[in-house]
Amino acid sequence: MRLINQQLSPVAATALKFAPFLVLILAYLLGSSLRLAENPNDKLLPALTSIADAVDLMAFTPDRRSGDYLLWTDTWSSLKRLAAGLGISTALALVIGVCIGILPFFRALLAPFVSFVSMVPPLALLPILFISMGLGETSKIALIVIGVAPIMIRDLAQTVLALPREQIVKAETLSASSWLIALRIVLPQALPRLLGSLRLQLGPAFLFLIAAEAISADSGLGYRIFLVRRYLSMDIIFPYVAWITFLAASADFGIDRFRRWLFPWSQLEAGR
Amino acid sequence: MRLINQQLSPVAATALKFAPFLVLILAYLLGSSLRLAENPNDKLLPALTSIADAVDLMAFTPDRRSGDYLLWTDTWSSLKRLAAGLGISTALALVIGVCIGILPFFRALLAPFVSFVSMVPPLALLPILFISMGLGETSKIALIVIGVAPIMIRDLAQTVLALPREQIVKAETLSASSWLIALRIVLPQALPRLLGSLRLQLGPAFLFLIAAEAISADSGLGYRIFLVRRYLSMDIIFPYVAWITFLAASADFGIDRFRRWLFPWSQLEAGR
Amino acid sequence: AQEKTDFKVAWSIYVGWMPWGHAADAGIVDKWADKYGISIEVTQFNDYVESINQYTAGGYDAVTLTNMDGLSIPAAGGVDTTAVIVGDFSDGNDAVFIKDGNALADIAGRDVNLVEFSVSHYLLSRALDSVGMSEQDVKVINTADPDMVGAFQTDDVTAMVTWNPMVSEIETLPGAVKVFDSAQIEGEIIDLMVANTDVLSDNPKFGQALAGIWYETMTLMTSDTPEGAAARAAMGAASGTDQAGFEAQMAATKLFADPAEAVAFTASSDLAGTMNLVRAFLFDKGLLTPGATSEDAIGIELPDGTILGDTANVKFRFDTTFMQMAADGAL
Amino acid sequence: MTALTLRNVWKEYGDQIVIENLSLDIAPRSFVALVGPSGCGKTTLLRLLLGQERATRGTIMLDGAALPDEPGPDRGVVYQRYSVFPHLTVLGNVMLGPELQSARVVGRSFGAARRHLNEAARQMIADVGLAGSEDKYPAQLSGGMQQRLALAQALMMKPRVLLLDEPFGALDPGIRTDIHHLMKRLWDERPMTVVMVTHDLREAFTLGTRVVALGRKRNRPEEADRYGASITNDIDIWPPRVAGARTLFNTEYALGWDDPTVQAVTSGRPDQPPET
Amino acid sequence: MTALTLRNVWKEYGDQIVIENLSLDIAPRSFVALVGPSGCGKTTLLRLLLGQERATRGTIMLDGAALPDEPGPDRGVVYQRYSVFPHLTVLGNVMLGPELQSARVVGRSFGAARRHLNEAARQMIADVGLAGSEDKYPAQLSGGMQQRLALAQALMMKPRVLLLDEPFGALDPGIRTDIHHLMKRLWDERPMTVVMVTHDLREAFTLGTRVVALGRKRNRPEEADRYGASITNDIDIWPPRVAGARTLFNTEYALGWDDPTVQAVTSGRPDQPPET
Ligand SMILES: Nc1ncnc2c1ncn2[C@@H]1O[C@H](COP(=O)(O)OP(=O)(O)OP(=O)(O)O)[C@@H](O)[C@H]1O
Ligand SMILES: Nc1ncnc2c1ncn2[C@@H]1O[C@H](COP(=O)(O)OP(=O)(O)OP(=O)(O)O)[C@@H](O)[C@H]1O
Ligand SMILES: [Mg+2]
Ligand SMILES: [Mg+2]
Repeated sequence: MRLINQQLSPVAATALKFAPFLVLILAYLLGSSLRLAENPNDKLLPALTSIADAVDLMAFTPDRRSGDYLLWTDTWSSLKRLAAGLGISTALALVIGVCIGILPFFRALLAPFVSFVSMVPPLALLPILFISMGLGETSKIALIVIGVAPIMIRDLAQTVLALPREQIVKAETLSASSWLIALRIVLPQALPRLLGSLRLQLGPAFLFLIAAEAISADSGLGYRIFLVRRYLSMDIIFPYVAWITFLAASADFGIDRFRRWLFPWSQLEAGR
Repeated sequence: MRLINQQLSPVAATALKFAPFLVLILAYLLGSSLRLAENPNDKLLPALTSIADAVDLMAFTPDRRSGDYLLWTDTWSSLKRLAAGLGISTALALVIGVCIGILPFFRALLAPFVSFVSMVPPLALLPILFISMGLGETSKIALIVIGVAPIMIRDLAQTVLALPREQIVKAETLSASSWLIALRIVLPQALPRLLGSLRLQLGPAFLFLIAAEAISADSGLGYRIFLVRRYLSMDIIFPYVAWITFLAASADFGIDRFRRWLFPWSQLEAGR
Repeated sequence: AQEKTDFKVAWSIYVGWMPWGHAADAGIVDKWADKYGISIEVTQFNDYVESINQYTAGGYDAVTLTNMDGLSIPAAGGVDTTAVIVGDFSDGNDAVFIKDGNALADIAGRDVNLVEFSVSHYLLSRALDSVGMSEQDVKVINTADPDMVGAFQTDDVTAMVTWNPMVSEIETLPGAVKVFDSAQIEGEIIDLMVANTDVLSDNPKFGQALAGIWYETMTLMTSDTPEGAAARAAMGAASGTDQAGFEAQMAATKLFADPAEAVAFTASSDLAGTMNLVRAFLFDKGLLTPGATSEDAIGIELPDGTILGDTANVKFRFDTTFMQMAADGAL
Repeated sequence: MTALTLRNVWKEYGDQIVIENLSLDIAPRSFVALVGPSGCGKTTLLRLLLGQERATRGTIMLDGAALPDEPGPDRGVVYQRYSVFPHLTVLGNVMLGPELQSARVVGRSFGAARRHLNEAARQMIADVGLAGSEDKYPAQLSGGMQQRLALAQALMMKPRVLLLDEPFGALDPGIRTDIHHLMKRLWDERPMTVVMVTHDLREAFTLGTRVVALGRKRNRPEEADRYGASITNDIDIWPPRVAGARTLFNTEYALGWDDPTVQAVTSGRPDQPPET
Repeated sequence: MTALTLRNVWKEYGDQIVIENLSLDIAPRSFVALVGPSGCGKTTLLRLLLGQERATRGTIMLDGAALPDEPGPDRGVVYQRYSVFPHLTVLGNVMLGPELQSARVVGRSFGAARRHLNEAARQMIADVGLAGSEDKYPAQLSGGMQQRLALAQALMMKPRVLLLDEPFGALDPGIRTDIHHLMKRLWDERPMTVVMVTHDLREAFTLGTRVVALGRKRNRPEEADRYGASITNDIDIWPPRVAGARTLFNTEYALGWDDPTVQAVTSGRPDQPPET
């Protein structure tokens, strides 16, 4: 029997699914105990108990200084920035992307410029950003927008351009104006793709968030990681990384669910 | 006439295309001259002459200390890292992606794990990376691989999975074994998409490269930017950013050309 | 600049500057600002360089930095800068570590990881001087400060120069040998609060408020009372460690809690010697203004009015006025 | 009453001449089937009639007035594919035209107007045999049902001219027969002129009142770009078919699922036509 | 000599019974046309014969031996779409099978073996009427040419059974006629048994030696999942058609581009059949 036709029993499939995670955990435990045996104060691979203590400290013990539960304030700060950055990017992508996609004027004006901007490494522009926008939330949000929006705009414009020309003509024969075509034909069909492209940009957005928070902030997930990195407090960094991963995965899952729920037809199309 | 049916003359289209770039340059010149009028030593928006001087210094004057032409040594160092990182990622994506795509065993074993890994923010793992791989080239390349490979693997596995089942069955009726199906049916069809996904990952790869070089290096484009950032030497940073943008755009263009040249049929398919 | 009422101060996370954050948290900043009828916004930076860049670009009126960076970044960038408060000098906060060796001379031929062009670089240069070597004898690898501790544990790192809190972390690592530290160049690495000279001369109230804030916080944090302990614990937490860790870092810092002491230090003739070493170092690294032909390119004004370097291009000034007012209780 | 007149129409794309000096008069209420080899310019001609492209030379007139230079509600269109909107239900697709026409800003109607429209749309849906599928999305319909929907959507605008570009080309033969019946009935009942491009000659002769063949008169390869297509044949169906009137010539050739032979063969589900 | 035998075959997907107790004997060298309403399980039956799926119950035998449980070179297949490899030229597609069969590691043949194969492939390409297109990619071929290619590719393996799943369903009628001729000739010339699924009854009766109709015997909606399909009708074409022998019954019904009527209508390019 060919390997490609192999059929796994449900039990075997589940076991295989968990195997790499188990291996990872075991490797960690092994490495950790080896390093701790050598140097009980080793911070690189702390014992699970130290990690648990750190989680307890960050998530369930009020900070002595501020009385806040740090993990939650950090999460809240970061998520606000992320939501604002991604929200603005999505809105920009929607408006500019659709304009580029359907209006020849905007296409000529902006398409090359957006392509160009999407190639600029945003991290290198950070100093300028901070100086022109100040250090508050604005510049952090702006970094996310600059890093993420051009790509989303390009993607959406391409989606709109890829709509069959026949649909547009058909809409014209149904007496639609340019505005109505954008509103009732293009927009609804662009939205599911916009959500898809939003999902793809979650990773980069987190990256830019962490980079911006590393420079100036007084709370946030990236801020915390960079703060304790000086002490190599991996007992805090690991849970934070896990938590960010969880947040990113949930957002990814949530957005996809949202799309299916809001645009049931997009699922049907994909299934074809 | 509807705006969507507007037809631009070639001259108007070209003018529009260049307009935003012109506006950007003019805005820069204006801002620069305003700031320089206030403080002739201002470093944030240097005059074009200062930028030209800096370019001359970095690109065409040997460094006092080492005798190297810095821009070229930096470029060479960075490109080596980038090439190694992207090369390894591409190879991994090819092997693992194709395995996940066609072999049920690997799909069950690795698909969830790769999805999980692709959600982990790589920058947060830097300390571990440095400690396990040292501060040399390895860890910089590893950062690029960790940041880029999981996404490429996922993408490629999905491409392979999306190949019509009919093709695989047809190949079986042509007496292909699993290996031959991978070699002669799946691989050639996955390669163009792999190049496409490589193009998409150029931006993130540059990002990780810059981040890694910011942490520890003695040459490289990101190293130089972060080093001179200490002195707000925008006269060096701007040309470097422009140069990186140019390199990224050329790579993007080059890979696409390469794909068309190597896989002429993939263009035909896309054109359908 | 002209008279104004809203001021912005930037500070970054470092033991000698943590009091600024605490002063803001504890309401000391607002108290003094109100007293002078102004408002002061205090912003914390994780990234030291970025805070200086922001100040240099005009986004902030005052910033915390070291004497060397004050000369090489804002002053070299044309921003006339005055040191309002001389807060402390590094007395062991910066150190040179090596592995597999026990004397500084063993560093010869090694790669040295440090933040290039920072005070660590300066410390290395002074350290090498002290054993008759020069930078030609080692190779410098630029390494970001938050990653020093992790980097030190890798095999290919055998020598490192860094500052606190990384120094206290590295000290605890097996195999780390401290072969030189800033206590051996006492008083050369000075931590300052600097302000834009124009802003300061038009708004002396701003300088007074800064001095008032600083010395009230100093008094609080150095006191052996429960409040003092609480302040130190809070600053420790804010810098990512705890009270004990913070106090260990304080021990390696010569804090001028008493303004009179700070005035005496600033006014002493040693400062000129220190600044001469610093500008020689910067010129050697090409970090004075790009076209500089000698270390005299930028003028430095000392409290007694003497000027080192170009008198026509004075961009960096030490001024004891406000510290003196604090010492006199005139704030 | 919707006569179409083409006078010396040329269409060139850059150097390539696609349509060369074509003149044609289409009488009101006729059903013109346009046939010809692939690539000869049938779709291009339809685009000209639609106003999607402009003729390089020559004039096209609709009832004596110059053709508007953009597609509009007086000319409906159905393509082989992409004629319906995947994001709207059957009902939404059919209501779309009148909604767009009446609500120029929001593109939606509300209240009593909407109820009225809803009724009219349901009537139309029933007319094309889609009753019961009002809330389905196009992706849930078979190819044949999608083309019915496209027809319904176009007809809601009461177009004076209906342009069809191989509308049934992708359907299976059995389904095609059904939709031919529908097409004929719709043309019978509504005051419109139909121009239909087809590859299928049987279809052309079954449905059309007139079959117009397009082709290149000179077709040596080296001349292909230099000479465009024009009318190579123009056949009026005899006995003439007239909209709304029964003719002698209304036999169906294609074997559909309603054919007795078929009934015998697939006695399992005689009631249900196949779907793709 | 390639007889296929199905004995009490059931196929269930989870709770859904698709094929129920189906028995069928297919004689060597017959041409079975499989018809039936959509979704009744025609493709599923073909998959069983192919070895792509296994029957839940019952046995399938090929010349008295149990069917191998994987697709293999003794059974060729042509689908409606996706039957050819888009990344290989026409020649590459046709050579693929023998190459895979002979070079089990690299999947390519070289030297003299390759030259031989090349010749055989070109012969086969000419056989299906694709001579001259050897170096084109499938995307450059019309739908009809792609299906010819798929046939050529499958026939290179000299399969004992050829399975066709609506192979011509997506083609335009004119082109279909041509390819029917081809299909008939190929079946005439080669020692193989053909099972073809089709929606087109005309096609079934034109090509088959035997028409088998699949359908559900009970088809009230609430029972749909509980009862699978089996054979509802089984017609041997009369007068019997025999592979390799001419019969009385070889008329073509569909009007193709080679029909005289058509020639008259499109006098522009009489030599060239239309392409999609
Ligand atoms: N926008 C365009 N730009 C350039 N050439 C075009 C354009 N549209 C069509 N053509 C050319 O015009 C010729 C006629 O194309 P058209 O689509 O009208 O043919 P057709 O008769 O509809 O063919 P088919 O039967 O394949 O649909 C073709 O040679 C085509 O390449
Ligand atoms: N892999 C599968 N899993 C579950 N159900 C399936 C699967 N494949 C087919 N079916 C079901 O089996 C039934 C028969 O499907 P099949 O594709 O064989 O029909 P068909 O006769 O070929 O239809 P059509 O004429 O539309 O091609 C359908 O109800 C389908 O939903
Ligand atoms: Mg056409
Ligand atoms: Mg089927």
